[in-house]
Amino acid sequence: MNKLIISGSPHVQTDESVKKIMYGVVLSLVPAMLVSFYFFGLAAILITLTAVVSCMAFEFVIQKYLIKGPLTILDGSAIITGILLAFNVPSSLPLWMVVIGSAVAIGMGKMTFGGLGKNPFNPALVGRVFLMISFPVEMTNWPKPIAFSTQLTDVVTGPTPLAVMKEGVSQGEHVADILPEVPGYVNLLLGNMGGSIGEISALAIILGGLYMLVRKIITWQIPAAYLGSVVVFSGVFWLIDPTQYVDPLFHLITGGLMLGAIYMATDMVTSPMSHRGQLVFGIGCGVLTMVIRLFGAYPEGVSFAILIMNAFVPLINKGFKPKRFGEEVKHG
Amino acid sequence: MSQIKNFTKGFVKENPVFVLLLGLCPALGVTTSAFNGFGMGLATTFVLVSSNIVVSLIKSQIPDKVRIPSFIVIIASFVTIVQLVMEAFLPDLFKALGLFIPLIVVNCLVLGRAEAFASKKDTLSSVIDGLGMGFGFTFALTLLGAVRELLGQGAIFGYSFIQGDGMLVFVLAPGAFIGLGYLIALINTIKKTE
Amino acid sequence: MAKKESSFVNMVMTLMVVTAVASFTLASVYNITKGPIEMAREAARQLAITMVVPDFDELMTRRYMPAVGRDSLEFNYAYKNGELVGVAVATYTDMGFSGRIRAMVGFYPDGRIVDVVHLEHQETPGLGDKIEKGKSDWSDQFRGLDPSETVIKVTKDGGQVDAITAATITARAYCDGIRRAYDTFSNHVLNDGGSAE
Amino acid sequence: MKTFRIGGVHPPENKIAAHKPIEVLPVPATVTIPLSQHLGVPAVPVLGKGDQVKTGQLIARGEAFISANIHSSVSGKVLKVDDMIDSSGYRKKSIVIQVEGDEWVEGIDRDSTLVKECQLNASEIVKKVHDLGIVGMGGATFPSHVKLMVPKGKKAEVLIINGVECEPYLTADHRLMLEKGEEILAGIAIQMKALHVERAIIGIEHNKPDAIKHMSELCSHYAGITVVDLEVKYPQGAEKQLIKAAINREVPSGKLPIEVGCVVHNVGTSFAVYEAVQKNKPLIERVVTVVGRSLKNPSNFLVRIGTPVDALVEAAGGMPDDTGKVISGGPMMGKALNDLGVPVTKGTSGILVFDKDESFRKPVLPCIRCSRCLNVCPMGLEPYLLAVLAEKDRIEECELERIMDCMECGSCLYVCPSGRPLLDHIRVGKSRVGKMIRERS
Amino acid sequence: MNGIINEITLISVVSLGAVGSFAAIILYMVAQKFKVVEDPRIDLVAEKLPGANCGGCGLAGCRALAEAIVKAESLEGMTCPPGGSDVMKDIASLLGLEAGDQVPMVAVLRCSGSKHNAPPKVTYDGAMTCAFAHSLFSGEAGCPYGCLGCGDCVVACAFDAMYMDAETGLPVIIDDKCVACGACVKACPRSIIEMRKKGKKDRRIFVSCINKEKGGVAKKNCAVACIGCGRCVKECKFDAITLDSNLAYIDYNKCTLCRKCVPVCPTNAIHELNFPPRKQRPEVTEQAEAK
Repeated sequence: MNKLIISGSPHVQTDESVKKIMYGVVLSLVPAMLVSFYFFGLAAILITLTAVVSCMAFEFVIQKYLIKGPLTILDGSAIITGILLAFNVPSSLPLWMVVIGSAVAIGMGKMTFGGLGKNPFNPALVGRVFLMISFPVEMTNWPKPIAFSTQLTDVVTGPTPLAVMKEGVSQGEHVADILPEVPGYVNLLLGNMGGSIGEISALAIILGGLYMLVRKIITWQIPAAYLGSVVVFSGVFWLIDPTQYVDPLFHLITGGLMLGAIYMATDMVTSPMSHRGQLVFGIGCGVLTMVIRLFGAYPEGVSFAILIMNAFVPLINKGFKPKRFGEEVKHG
Repeated sequence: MSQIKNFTKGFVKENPVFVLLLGLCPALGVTTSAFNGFGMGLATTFVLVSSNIVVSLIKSQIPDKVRIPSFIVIIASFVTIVQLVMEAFLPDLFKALGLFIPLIVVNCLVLGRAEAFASKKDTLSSVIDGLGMGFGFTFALTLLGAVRELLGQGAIFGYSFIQGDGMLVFVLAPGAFIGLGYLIALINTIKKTE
Repeated sequence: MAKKESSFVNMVMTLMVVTAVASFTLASVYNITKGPIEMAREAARQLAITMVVPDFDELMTRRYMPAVGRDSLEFNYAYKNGELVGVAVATYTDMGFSGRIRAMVGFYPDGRIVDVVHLEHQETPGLGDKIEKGKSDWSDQFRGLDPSETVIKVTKDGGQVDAITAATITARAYCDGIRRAYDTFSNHVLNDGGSAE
Repeated sequence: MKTFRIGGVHPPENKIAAHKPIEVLPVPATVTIPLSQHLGVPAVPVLGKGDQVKTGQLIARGEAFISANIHSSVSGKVLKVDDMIDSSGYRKKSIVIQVEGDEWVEGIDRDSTLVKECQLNASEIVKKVHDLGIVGMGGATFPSHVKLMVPKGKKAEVLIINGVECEPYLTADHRLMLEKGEEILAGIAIQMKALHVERAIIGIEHNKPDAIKHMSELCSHYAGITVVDLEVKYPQGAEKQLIKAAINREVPSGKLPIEVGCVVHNVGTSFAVYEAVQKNKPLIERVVTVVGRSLKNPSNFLVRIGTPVDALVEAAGGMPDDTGKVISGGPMMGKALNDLGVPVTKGTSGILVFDKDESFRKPVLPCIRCSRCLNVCPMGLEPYLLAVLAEKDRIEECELERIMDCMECGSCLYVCPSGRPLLDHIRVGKSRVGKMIRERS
Repeated sequence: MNGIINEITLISVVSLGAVGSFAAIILYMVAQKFKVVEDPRIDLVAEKLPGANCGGCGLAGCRALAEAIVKAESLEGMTCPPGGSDVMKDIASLLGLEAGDQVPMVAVLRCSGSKHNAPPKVTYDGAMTCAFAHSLFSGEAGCPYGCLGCGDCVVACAFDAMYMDAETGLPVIIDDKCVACGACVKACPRSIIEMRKKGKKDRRIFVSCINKEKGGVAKKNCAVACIGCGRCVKECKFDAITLDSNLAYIDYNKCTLCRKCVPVCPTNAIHELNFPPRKQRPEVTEQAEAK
C-alpha cells in the first residue's frame, strides 16, 4: 500500500503562489510598457530588455556562486525588479548604466539582505536612486516622447513637466503662466510628456493597478492613502496660493507618482502588513513626496519618499497591529 | 604573543576598521580619495604610537579614576602637535585633511588602544601595537579611499583611468557606507576561508 | 596589573601635572611652528594674488565691508612701478552646497575680471569641486569678463555664466561670491577714483 | 446575510456527499473505544477483560468535572483494556470489545417516534446529559453538561446552535438537519429549558438552502427559535465567529462565550441531547461523512463509536489506489491518520480520502510579506510574526502577541502563497506559551 | 618674546593646569557620591569563562555564572560544561576555593532508528521541527520514542557539534566539538539525547534505545529496539544494567567498559564506541541469537 502522508491541518491550500502573484504583476505592467514603447520606441524596448535580463542574470550569479542557495530566478520577482527599474530611468540612459543599476538593485537592494522577502527597501528603487545619485546628468536628461520613435540617440530632450513647474515657480513666475509650457492634462494622462520610461502614462498605470486590485495582488489601502494625501497636501497649498502652487490634479498625473503609488509603494516585501499600517505608510509616502516636490532640491520626490517610508516599515508593523478579535474596548 | 604577531594583527585579523569597527568617523569622512585616506592614516598612526608610548610610560602613576581624562589630554596634545606641524610644513595635506585632524582626538581607536593595550602592557609592546594598529588603520583607510576614488572618480591616487565622471555616489557619504560595508563583508569572507 | 588607588591628592596632582606638561609642550610647539605657519599662509595668499592680477612689484592691503554680507573683504592693491595694475579681492559666499566658499577675484583697474581662483571650499568632490582650477577649466570663463556688461549669474537664473552640470548650486554660489567682490570693488575702487589712497 | 467581520477564507466547498441520505453502517466485528475521546480528563474503565457488555452499557466513567462517561456501542465481550494506537500513532488506553449480536440495555427507547414534551427540570436534564456521555459533536468534544451549567454570576441569554458546517467536504450536520430536523429542534428546546433562555438561533450557511428552508419551516412551531442565514465563510463554525456573525457580539480575548451571554451547541449535539433526554440513549453512534474525490461511493454513515476507519472507507467503495492522505475531520482542522485501524470517536465528523496529488503541501518558499495571513486571520493576529517568534523560541513575545487567541483554524496556512507552515510553528509556540503560563501560576 | 618659552607658555600652563585640577576635584566628588560597589572579582571570573553563553551551567550566561560563583563564595553545584574542570580549577585558584572534580561529559544519541533499521511507514510533510512533529504524530517509523529526524538538536547546538546524516536520517554528534552544554538535550522533545560520561579513551557503552513499549510492539517498528529481554542484565557482573518498563539502562558510573553485554543483545541495541575491533563478534552474535 501507499505510504500515507502526515501533516498538520489544514490539508488544503490555495492554488495562489508566489509565482502567480509575480507574473500577475508583470501582466499588469503590460499597458504601461506598451505606452512606453509607443512614445520612446526602440530605446525603451532595449532598456527594458537589458534591465530584465541583467536583473535575472545577477540574481542567478549571486544565488549560485555567492549565496549557494536554491535558484529562484524564475519566480518572477527579478523580472518585476527589472521592469520597474527600466520604468524609472529615462530612455536615453546608456545601457551600461542600466546594467549597473540592475546590479545594484539585485545585488545591493535584494541579495545583500538574503534574497526574496528579506529586503527592507524596494530593490528597483534602490537601483534607481543609486543611478540618480551616481549619474545625475544622464538620469535627468529626459527625451521628448515621439510616437513610434525608432531613434536611439540624438533625440530631442527637455525637462519634465514637474521640473518646468519647479523652475518656473522658483523664478517667481505664476503657475498660470507656466502651465501652457507643459503638455495639456489629457496628454499628461495619456503619457505624452517627458519623463522616465514607464511613469509617463497615468492611465496605463491605473489600468494595471485596477487589474492587480481585481486579482487581489494589492490592496487599495496604500495607493488610496498615498494619492489621497498628495491631493490633500497639494490641495491645501493650491487653495492658499494658486499662483505659486499648482493644482492637485497636475501633481497626480505628472512625474512618477502613479507608478510609485501603485507599483513601488505596494511592493509586498517592503510595505507594512496590516491595513492600518498600510494607510499610515501611504500617507507618509504622500506627505514626503509633496514636501520634496514643493520644498526640496529635486522636482520629483517619489523614489526618496518611498525609500524613506520603507525604512519605517518595521516600526509601523510594531505600532499598527491589525484589529484583534475581542480587543478590549476602552471605555472613556 | 610574539611581537611580530603583535604587529601584524592589525592588518587583517584585528584590523581596527574592518574587524574592530573603531575609528569609523574618519574612515567614513575623509576617504574620498586614496591619498586622503593614506594621509589621515599616517597622522593617526603618529598620534597612536606617541600616545601609546606616553601612556605605557606613565600608566603606573595614573590613578584609576582620572585615567580617561589624562589619556584624553595626552592624545589631544599630540593631535594638536600634528595639526600645528602639518600646517607649518605640509600645508597642502593640511588643506585636504584639516577639518578631520582635530577629530583624531575623539577617534575611539586611539583612546581604545591606550585604554585596552598601552595601559596594561610594556612600552615596547605598546609601540609595536600602535604601529601595527596604525598601519592597519592606514591600510583600511587607503583601501576604502582607493575603492571610492576608483568607483567615484575613475582614478587612484589622483591618476585618472577613465574619461568623464565615475559613480558619484561613491564620492558622497552613502558611498562611504556602502564601500565600507562590502569591504567588511569581504574581509569576513577572507577570514572565514583562512 | 596593579591599579593605583584613587585618592583626592593624587587625582588632583596627576591631572594637574599631566595638563601642565601637555600645555607646556603644546605652547612650545606652537611657538616653534608659529613662524612657518604664518609663512605658509602668506605664501598661499601671495600665490593666489599672483594668479589673479597682472605682474606687480608692490602690494597694499585694505579691508572693506561689502554691501551684502557679514564679513569684510580683503582688497590687495597691486602696483607696478607705482601704478595700479590690478586689485585682488578675497571674497566669499555662503550659498555653497556645503559651507562657505572663499575665492580670490582679480580685477583690472577698469573693472574687468583678470581671473578667479578658489581659496577654500567643501563642495562635493567630483561635482562642485570643478570650481577648482586644477579639476576643470570651468572657472576660466570668467577671464576678461566685465561684470558691468555681463551678468555674472548662471544661465538658469538669467545670467551669462554656464553652470556646472549637476552642480548648479555651487556655480550659483561662486557667481554670488564674484558679484560680491565686484560690487564692493565698484563702490570703493571705481567710484572713488581707482586708488587706494 | 450576516457573517463575522475580521478575516476568513473561502476554500472550495466540495460538499460531494450533500445529497446522500444518512445510511446506517453495519456493526463491525470488533470495536475499539478509547477512554479519552472528549476534552478533559480520560474516563476510568468500570469493567475488565472478559466482561460481557450490552449496547449502551456504561463502560467507563468520567469522574472529573470536565470529563464524560463512555458507553459501549455494541454488545459482546471485552477482549482487552489496553493501550491502543490512536489517530496520532501514540498509544492510549482503550477498551476493545468483540461483537456478539446487538443486545441493547433496557430502558433505551429505540422507537423513532418524536417526543417533543420534556418533563424534566433543568438540573435533571443536565444530569441526564452528563450520565449519557454527551459531548460536543462539532469536533472539539467538550463535555456538554459543563456548557449547560451556567457559572454563578453569569447569565445565559441566547442559545446559538451551530449548523454552519463551514468545513469543506463535510455534510454530516447538513444531512442531520434535513433528516432529523424535528428531533434537533426538540433537543434545542430541551437545552433552552436547561439554560433558562428564551431565545435560540440556528446559524446555517447559505450554501445549504434546503436545510435553511427546512429548519425555518420547522422553527415556526417553536417559540423563540429562529434560523439565521449566514454568508459562506470559513471559519464561521468557530464559537466566537459564530456569535459575532449571529448576534454581533465579540467574546473578549481569553474569555468564554458565556461572558457575552451566549452558549453555543452543535446541531449534532442537540440531536444527541434529544436522544439522551427523551429516548434515554447514550452517545454511542454518530453521523460521519466519508468522502473523497476518487472514492466510489461518498456517503454519510451513521456509525457506532469504535468502528475502525477502514470499515467506513470500505463501505464507501474501498480505498482508491492513489490515496495519499486520510483525514479524520474536515480538511481545515482535521487530523491526518497514519493508521486506518483507528476507531471512529465521538468527535469524528468525517473521513476524507485525498488523492496523492492533493495530499502534499506546496513547496515552502521564503515569506514575501504579502500580509494575506494577517488579512484572513479571524482573530486579527499576525500569523507570520507568531510563526517566526515561535520558530525562534521567543516565547514571551509570542504571549504578548496573543498567540493563545489562535484557534488553529488554519486559514493562514491555507492562504499562504509561499506555502509556509505557519500553523505548525504557531502550534509549537502555543504549547510552549501554555506551559509557561501553567508554570507561572 | 620670540623664544620657545614665553608668556603664551605660561598662560597655557597655568590655565590648563587649573582646568585639570578643577576637573580632578569634580571627578573626585562625583566618584565619592556615586560609588558603585561591584565585586571586582566578578569581572575576573567572567574573564576566565568561555564566554559562549551556552547556558549549560543552567544560568542565563557566563556573566550570570560568574556573579553566582562570587556571591556563593563556593563552587559547589556550579559547573561549566564547555570549560570543563580546567576552567573551574582556574576559578577556584583565583578565588581560593575548592573545585569539585568535574567529569567530562558528552552528548549521546540513544536511538538507532535509522531509515534502514526503522523503515518509515508514513511520510511527514510538515514544518521541519521535531517539536511540532512530536505533537502531531508518533513519527514516520511509528516508534513513539524514536528520533523524528527533523534536527531540532542540530539547530540548538551552538558549537557546530552536530549534523544530520542524510543516509540514516539521524543526527550525529561530533565528540571533539561537543562541550556537553545540554542544549540538544533540552531541544529534543523526546529526550533521546543523554549526557554521559566521556569515558576512558572516549570509550562508551550504552543502550541505544529509549523505547518503553513491550518487546513485540517495539520490535515491529524498529529492528534495533531494546525489547527488554534482560539478557544484558544477567550478563553484567557489576550491576550496571537495570531494566525498567521493558528498557535496559546502563549506569555509566558503574559500567567498567568490559563490553560483555554488547554481544548478548539479540537486537544489537547496545552500542560500543571507540573500542578496538573485536575479532569474534559475528559468531558470538549468532550464538546469542541462536539461544
